[in-house]
Amino acid sequence: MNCPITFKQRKVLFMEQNELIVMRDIVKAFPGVIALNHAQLTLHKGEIHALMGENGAGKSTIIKCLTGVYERDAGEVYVQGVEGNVFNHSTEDAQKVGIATVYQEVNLCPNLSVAENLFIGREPVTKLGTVDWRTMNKRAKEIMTGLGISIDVTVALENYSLAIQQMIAIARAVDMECKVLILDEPTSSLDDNEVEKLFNVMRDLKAKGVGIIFVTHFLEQVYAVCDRITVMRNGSFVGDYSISELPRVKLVAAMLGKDFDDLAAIKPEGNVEINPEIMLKAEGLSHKGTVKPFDFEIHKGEVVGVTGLLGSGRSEMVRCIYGADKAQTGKEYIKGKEINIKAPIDAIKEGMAYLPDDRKADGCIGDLSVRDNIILALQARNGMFKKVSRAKQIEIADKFIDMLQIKTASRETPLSQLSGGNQQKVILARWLCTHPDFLILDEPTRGIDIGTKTEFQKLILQFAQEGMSVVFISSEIEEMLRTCTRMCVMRDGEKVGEIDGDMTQESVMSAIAGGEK
Amino acid sequence: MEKIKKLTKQQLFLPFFCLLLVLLINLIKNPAFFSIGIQHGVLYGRLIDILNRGSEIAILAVGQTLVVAVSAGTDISVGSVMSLSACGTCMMLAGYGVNSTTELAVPMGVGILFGIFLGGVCGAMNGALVAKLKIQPMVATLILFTAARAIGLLMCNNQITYIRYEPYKYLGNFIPGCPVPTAIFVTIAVIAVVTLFLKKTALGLYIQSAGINSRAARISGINSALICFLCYVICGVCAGIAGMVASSRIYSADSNNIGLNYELDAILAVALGGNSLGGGKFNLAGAVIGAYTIQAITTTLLAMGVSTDQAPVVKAIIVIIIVVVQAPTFKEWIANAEAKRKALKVEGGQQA
Amino acid sequence: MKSLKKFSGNTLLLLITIVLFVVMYAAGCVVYSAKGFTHVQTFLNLLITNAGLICVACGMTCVMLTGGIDISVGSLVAMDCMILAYGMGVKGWPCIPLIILILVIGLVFGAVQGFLIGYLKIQPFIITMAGMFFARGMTAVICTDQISITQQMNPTFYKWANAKINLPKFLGYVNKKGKTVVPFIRPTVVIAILVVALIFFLLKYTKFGRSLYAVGGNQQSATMMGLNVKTTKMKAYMLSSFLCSIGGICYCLNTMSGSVQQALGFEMNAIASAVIGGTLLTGGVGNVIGSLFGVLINGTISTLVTTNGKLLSSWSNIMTAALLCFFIILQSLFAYFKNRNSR
Amino acid sequence: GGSGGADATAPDATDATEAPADTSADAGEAPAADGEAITVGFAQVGHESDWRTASTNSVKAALSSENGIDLQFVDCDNDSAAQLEAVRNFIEQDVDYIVIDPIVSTGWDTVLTEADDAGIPVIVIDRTIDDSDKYVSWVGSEFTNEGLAAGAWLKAYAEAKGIKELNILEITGTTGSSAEIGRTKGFHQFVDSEGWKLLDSQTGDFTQEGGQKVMESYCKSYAGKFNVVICQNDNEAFGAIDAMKAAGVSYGVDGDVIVISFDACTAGLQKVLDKEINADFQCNPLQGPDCLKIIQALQGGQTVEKQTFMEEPWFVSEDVLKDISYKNNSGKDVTEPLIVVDKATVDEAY
Ligand SMILES: Nc1ncnc2c1ncn2[C@@H]1O[C@H](COP(=O)(O)OP(=O)(O)OP(=O)(O)O)[C@@H](O)[C@H]1O
Ligand SMILES: Nc1ncnc2c1ncn2[C@@H]1O[C@H](COP(=O)(O)OP(=O)(O)OP(=O)(O)O)[C@@H](O)[C@H]1O
Ligand SMILES: [Mg+2]
Ligand SMILES: [Mg+2]
Repeated sequence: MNCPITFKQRKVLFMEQNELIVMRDIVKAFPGVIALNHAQLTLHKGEIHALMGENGAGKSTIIKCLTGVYERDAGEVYVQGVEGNVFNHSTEDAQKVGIATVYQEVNLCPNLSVAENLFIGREPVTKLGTVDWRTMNKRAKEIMTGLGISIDVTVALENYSLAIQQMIAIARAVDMECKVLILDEPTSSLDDNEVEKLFNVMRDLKAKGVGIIFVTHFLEQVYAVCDRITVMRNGSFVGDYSISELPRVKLVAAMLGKDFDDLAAIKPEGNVEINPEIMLKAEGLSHKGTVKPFDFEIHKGEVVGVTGLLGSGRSEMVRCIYGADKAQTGKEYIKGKEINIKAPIDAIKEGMAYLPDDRKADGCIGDLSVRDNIILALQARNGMFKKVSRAKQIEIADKFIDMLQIKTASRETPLSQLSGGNQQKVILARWLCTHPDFLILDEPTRGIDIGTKTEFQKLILQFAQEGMSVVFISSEIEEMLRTCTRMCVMRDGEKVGEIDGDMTQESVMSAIAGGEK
Repeated sequence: MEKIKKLTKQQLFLPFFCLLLVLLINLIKNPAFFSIGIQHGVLYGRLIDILNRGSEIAILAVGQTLVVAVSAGTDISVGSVMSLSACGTCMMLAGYGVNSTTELAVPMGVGILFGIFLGGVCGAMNGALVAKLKIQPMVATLILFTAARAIGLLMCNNQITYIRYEPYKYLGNFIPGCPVPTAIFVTIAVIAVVTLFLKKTALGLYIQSAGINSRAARISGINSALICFLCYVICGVCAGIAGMVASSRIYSADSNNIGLNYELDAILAVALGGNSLGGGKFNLAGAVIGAYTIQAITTTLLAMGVSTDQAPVVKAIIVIIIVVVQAPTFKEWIANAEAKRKALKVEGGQQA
Repeated sequence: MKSLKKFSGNTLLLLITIVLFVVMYAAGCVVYSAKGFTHVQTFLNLLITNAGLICVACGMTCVMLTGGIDISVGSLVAMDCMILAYGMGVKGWPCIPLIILILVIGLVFGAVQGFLIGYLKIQPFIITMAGMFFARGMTAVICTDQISITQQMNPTFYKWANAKINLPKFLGYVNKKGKTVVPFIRPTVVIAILVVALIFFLLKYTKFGRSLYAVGGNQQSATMMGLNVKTTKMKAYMLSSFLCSIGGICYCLNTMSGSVQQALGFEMNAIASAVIGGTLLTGGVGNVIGSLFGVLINGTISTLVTTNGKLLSSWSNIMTAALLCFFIILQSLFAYFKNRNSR
Repeated sequence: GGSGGADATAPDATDATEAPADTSADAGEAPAADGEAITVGFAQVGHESDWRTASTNSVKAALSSENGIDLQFVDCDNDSAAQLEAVRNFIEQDVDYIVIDPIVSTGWDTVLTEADDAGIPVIVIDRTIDDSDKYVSWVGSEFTNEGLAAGAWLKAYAEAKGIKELNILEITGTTGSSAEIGRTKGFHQFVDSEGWKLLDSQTGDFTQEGGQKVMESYCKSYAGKFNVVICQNDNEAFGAIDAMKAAGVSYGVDGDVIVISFDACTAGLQKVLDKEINADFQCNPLQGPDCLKIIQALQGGQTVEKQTFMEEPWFVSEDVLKDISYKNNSGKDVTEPLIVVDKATVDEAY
């Protein structure tokens, strides 16, 4: 009995007929953390399987262990049609056994064309064995049109926004003839429209018998498409439930390991009276090629949302205000004083802060420690010669790690080793520690788990109460409704209007879609 | 055991280990290598040679480390800039057109400052091209790589300019009464100043941020371009100082030969010190140790009488061994192989 | 606007390079028309002298596409030349086996470098620098003398080196001595052009070629998309060293000799050519046609300096650097304005 | 322009500026003959040393417009491929003569054939071309003879001084350069035939720093075991002297170690005068006047000598021997006078 099972004996274990993947007792340790502690996952044929858990629960890690990005330390993996315990040493191996994956961070090559990104590694070839560009471009066009996106597929990927890139990554995985499709937070940068398209694709594949693993932090989406749910917590397996046996509240409780009073209304009732003091005012600001001239105004202690369709220029608008892209026309005033913003540092000195939407490109300094990442903006504001003392750095870092519940092995861990959601928290901490008067949050809750998300929203309101002005961009209208007092609507790089007072899902939707004009 | 493990985890362990390895070879081959004596009131021995002769590379490596960290590229002009600075100084000291002098035309300090200033100017030019015009570092520095030496030669009127003035020899040799080669002090001073600057200001953090993700650094309020420019200027100044030392050793400006191929050694030193040439995090001490490792190899080969033309073969092999030993992947392989061996042992034991 | 966007990175830089080359050459023709700059042969000489460099630059481009660099090329060319010269000039061996030998050496040399870089993930600069030391040292180990391959020692090789492929007569001119000079090229030029064409094809139309771009674009992504990054890198270095061997043969056919001092600084020329031709050192962007023009531009700069004929020793270096500087800055300004417009 | 450059370097190029004065008498008619300046293309090695600069200046001064010549000068920066390119460029420029100082001695056949086809005579100076005879004339030094000279002198000197055992350390020049090859070859003939002990030989790359580094190492490895140091140029000798000084080795006329050097530039002769270098063998850089003579001869339709060896005196610091007889490289027995250096010799040097 105490004799361990040898490899040969293990081969004898049968998988059930409709099981596509069985992962058991998976262990994966990183220096300082045990990311997976005897985790398990079972995927059936023709099901959409949600993988749920807090930030840093180990969702991405278990997926990477399956697809060969990481090599597991222990555990067994069985894949239908492959004999024995499967060890994928590279993603190439995983593709060979029929696993296609969209990873959490967009993993495409920015220098290649859209078509190539879709087909690299499996390019259509001519009779001579050479790459058939014509067919490739044609098929790429078809695939993208099929997803409702009409773009020039011969243009380099870097010219497209994060959302489009996300869709391309999905399209690539979907187009592979696979048994198993893994989607790690594919929807985090998509708007509702795109999400619906994705769901349709997923349902089609499901009908064809493909098993799908779907990671998301949006509970609605889980209930919209999924059949089963595996919940993970702290790298361990909590349970494998069918969707019907696990209502929302229970799911959240399972994820967090404690009861959670769902999404209690966090916005104070009634209209908050607006502080008459104008914090920031922009007149005719514009950036050539992205945003047309717009006016903008925000009062002290106000939370203003910016909404619009994918690519409507929400990000560009706030970047312009912050000076991340230097505005070419227009004037900006802070507290009535005209300011001249040439670079972000000028904005920081005026008390602004900007949490960018493209975390990987604009936010993370991956190889630096969590501590360095947190104090970066504060240090930049202080200037090079006023170094924040080591003790102070540690104090600040510890404070925010605690306050935002950042899951990290230590404060000296490189940021790149944190899970996606925790990286986002670190970047937020970077801005909070500068005590800004005016905070711009572009998709701050992207990839953040449900518990923290609520905390986040509470935090935003708390800041507002303390007199901070906040601009808030989110793809989730609901989230904005819960926090904002007013909303700007963007369409095609133009500010087309503002909504205040009567803000409901419907009114916002119709404003975005541009029903009336 | 625990302590040893902890020691091996240290960042500097590997570069240091490699240096020791090279010295160990010497210990086995010829223990006399380590004899240090005092002759004519100065320290004398191969180890002193390594410290002394390694100064230029070490100083260059300091500047190069910063440049590599901030721009993920290398400054290949440092060798030429060394030569230019030396020529500039000698021209100032001797006066234009004079090819040998025993009297200085200007005070020595002025001449030396001028040389270092020239280095800074070259660094500024490289920096402007890289930081402002976003030209790839290697190409931007290729310009001065080609031109600096020639400009130096023009300054010296196409000749080797000799400064036969005793104090000028101090920098590269000995100050009377002091048994330690002056170059060692210069190196220590350069390293100390740069380290202090990095420690006392946030420059280190800025450099690393700009080097890892310059877009994110800019958004966080760091003027990436300025930091990049600054690093190139520092690198240029380091090259200028190294040029002074090299020039003082031969009390002349041999434009064609001062700093010849030093850029390669400087870059190699940075890498041997465990720094990634891809930019980002850096480790100054490692680079300095790397520099002395290279010099130790060179001195060893010379001591063993390996012909200078063929020495590169041995040098190449040693370098490969060092980097392979340092490579994380290699360490992983070894660890895996070990684990497998152990696992097999266990399994084998059970069957028996 | 849309059409401008289509000239993404690669194509636009290439276009700029070609236009600047034509302008520069035309300027040379105007200024130095009296000094034979307008002769067809002047242009062909550019190809003849740089045939080896063109091959090497093609290999360098492939390596740079993966985000790597290969600075061993110059020494490798020197070693190849030395092997050829020593084999033929001293030992009197036949040339075909020797050529095969150095091609194999190229592959093996590249494989070792590529293995260390791809599989052990050691920085390319360091490995190839070690390769550079090694090859240069080996050259000295083989022989420290200057060796030449003479007609007596190897008539076949001599014949190849001196073979002329004449162009039509009307392209020539009559010189002061009354002799008609018919423009010609050497077989090495044909080899170089073939190499460019082949590598162009390889990069554009084969899976391997495209994977070079992918690896250079984002190594992590390439891994996650299921490409075998390690092997791709290793192959890139093998290709580079192999092309280096071909370049070495061309170089040897041009110089007919071997010596330790040969091809010094060749790696810098190759890198500069590739970069001027629009290849990024960071990888993922580049093209061999660009590299070909890069070589021609470098060649033209040096021809301009040569043709001037009145420069003091040091001024020729300074002029070369100044022209290089001018060119690079112009190129970067164009790229800058293009980016600004399309953003 | 070219002439301005030559003027700027006047101070030490005394010989060079004299050169045109020597030849101007018979130079007058050549350009007058066809009324137009003769164009000459000169592909120089580079600018790596003072010696080279002297050589360049000498050619520039001789082939000047005063002598009816339009000189096209190219500095090839030690790149042999660039030199081939430069020669091809001269052919396209349709020059009347090409002068080459070949960086490498090999690989010239192809391009010389091209020049031949275009009817342009090629004159070679300084370094040699081994693999082709398609040039009309060569002017330069016989490096092997220089090596032999050093050997012959050392033999005679040791005999005169009664030194029994010679333990020699050699610092050679840049590997593969013809000077290095020739000097090594010549000197080693004596080492072998006389049974001298050559302790070590390393290259110092013709630089002062190189010489210094190698000597520093020698001083430790062979402390007290050597009594001759032969450096293949003056710069290396300066470095070696510094290193010996630092290591406390006594050298020169009054010391234990005999120092031999080549080149005999001003600074080198100064060291001979100071009795720090025992013997210095000149390597004459002033090929300009000879070059001019050849061109004028060819212009006048005369035939020229295939080889012209330049005069290269031997300088010593002690007056112990008058002259030395030896068998030179071409197998001829010759007797060379030894010149004891005085202030005037130093001032006249290049
Ligand atoms: N490469 C790595 N090195 C070290 N630790 C890592 C690495 N990758 C992940 N971790 C750690 O493993 C744990 C699990 O991370 P994982 O990315 O799997 O979380 P996740 O469930 O996907 O979270 P999120 O929802 O935020 O994406 C985290 O604590 C993280 O810090
Ligand atoms: N469907 C599309 N077709 C073509 N181009 C698009 C499309 N969607 C977005 N883009 C491009 O992407 C650019 C960037 O959009 P931007 O990031 O400003 O959008 P956003 O409103 O911030 O949306 P999100 O943050 O959700 O990506 C747009 O200027 C547009 O050129
Ligand atoms: Mg994740
Ligand atoms: Mg956005």
